[in-house]
Amino acid sequence: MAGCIRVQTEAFDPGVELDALARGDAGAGALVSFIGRVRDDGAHAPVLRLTLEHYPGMTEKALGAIVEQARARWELRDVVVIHRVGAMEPGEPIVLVAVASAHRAAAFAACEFIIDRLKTRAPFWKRERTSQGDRWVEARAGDAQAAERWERDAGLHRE
Amino acid sequence: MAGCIRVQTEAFDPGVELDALARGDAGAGALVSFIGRVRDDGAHAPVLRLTLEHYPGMTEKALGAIVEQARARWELRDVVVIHRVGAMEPGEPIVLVAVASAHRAAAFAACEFIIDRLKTRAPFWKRERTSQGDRWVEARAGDAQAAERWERDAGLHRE
Amino acid sequence: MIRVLYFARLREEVGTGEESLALPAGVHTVGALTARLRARGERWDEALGGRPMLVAVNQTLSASEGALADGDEIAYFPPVTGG
Amino acid sequence: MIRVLYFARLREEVGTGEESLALPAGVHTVGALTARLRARGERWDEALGGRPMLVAVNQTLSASEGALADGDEIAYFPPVTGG
Repeated sequence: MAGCIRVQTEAFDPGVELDALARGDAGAGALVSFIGRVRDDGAHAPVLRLTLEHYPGMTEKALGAIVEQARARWELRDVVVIHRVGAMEPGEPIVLVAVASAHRAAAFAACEFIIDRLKTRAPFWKRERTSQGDRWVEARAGDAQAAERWERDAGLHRE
Repeated sequence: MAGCIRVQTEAFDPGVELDALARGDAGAGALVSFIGRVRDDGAHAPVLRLTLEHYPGMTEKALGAIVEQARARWELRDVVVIHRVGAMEPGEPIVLVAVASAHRAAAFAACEFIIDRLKTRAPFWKRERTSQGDRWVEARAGDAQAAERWERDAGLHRE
Repeated sequence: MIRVLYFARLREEVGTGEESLALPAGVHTVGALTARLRARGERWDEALGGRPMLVAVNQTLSASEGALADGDEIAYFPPVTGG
Repeated sequence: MIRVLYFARLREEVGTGEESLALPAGVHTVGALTARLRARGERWDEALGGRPMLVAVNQTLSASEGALADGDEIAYFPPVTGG
């Protein structure tokens, strides 16, 4: 079971998704979620709008592979990954990664693993519109480092 | 600012709380949450009901101290901790820890820190009702180990 | 006077949730108070001895060397199991 | 024939999102294809050279040594910035 993966232009409600996660599964005591919102980092002119481009087909394949890797590494009872594409406003959720497990250590590790890999392996690109024009968001060096950590920790995090 | 801490008998909706977290804060791009649900671990007779006893006064004080420690350690933009007391049914949320930050590494670390410390330092006690009678839930050795990790890592996780 | 509270399994075992008493002469630490309470009889000795137990003084966790003074609130309880 | 896709900043820089072409004779790897595309002119050379870039073959990330065959879908794009 690959879990639920959705790539969509429509807005989504993280609360509804979390409520549905592992619903009725009496063994799923620990739910960890990551929500990424359209952010204004204050480093440039205020962000008016964000547009997400992606690579249809590969996006779903890449997310599916990442979720499979997480499931191979930790005992997970449910996983949902939702990523928006297209245009969105500041403050709106872009991405939700939510993981249910019997134990919280596995849920935390798997959730962080999925978002770290998504940030370096899933083909999405952000374009910001500001009062000074449009610009492609540059990849952060920290994202590559965060993803590499999971390679180094391969032995440690297996549980 | 200590963040929002609530200890209550009423059920809560994690989705509503997450929606309100750091709402309108353009710099809060990363939200991490932990939800603990009434769990049936399958080790005993099925759990019919869970009752949470607590130490009024100390509970709020202990949670406030834990949130302060997290805020001293990571740059957080908002924190909410909600813990239910009294009687609840299998599958219902017991606890929500939600953290907003500019960066996901800080949000993940702070959220896990808060729930790990809560599990060893906040005065709550679970009593399970099963078809075979009532029993006090025993503390898990893993919880003490998870909490100790944050003492060891004090230098590493400061960011 | 001090206020002594008992929670969860300990409350059931000692048979009370709360009591007020004069700080006994010569008792200046958590450990000394615990010893006095255990000396009340077998039920108290078993409830407050043996198994892992936490103590809070004025709502802050305390070691058995923790100092006590008149007016303090002391709480005895099992390891916590919230979250 | 192979299908070559370009995304985001690279798509804007090369001026197209997609093209189909015959796999050039002697081109058996990602790196060899990239060299051929860069040789198309200054715009192509700049877009596909210099800055960090990722390549996917049949929707899986590939190193420049990755093998190519007729019918493949090759995509060029900048480091990803989703999430």
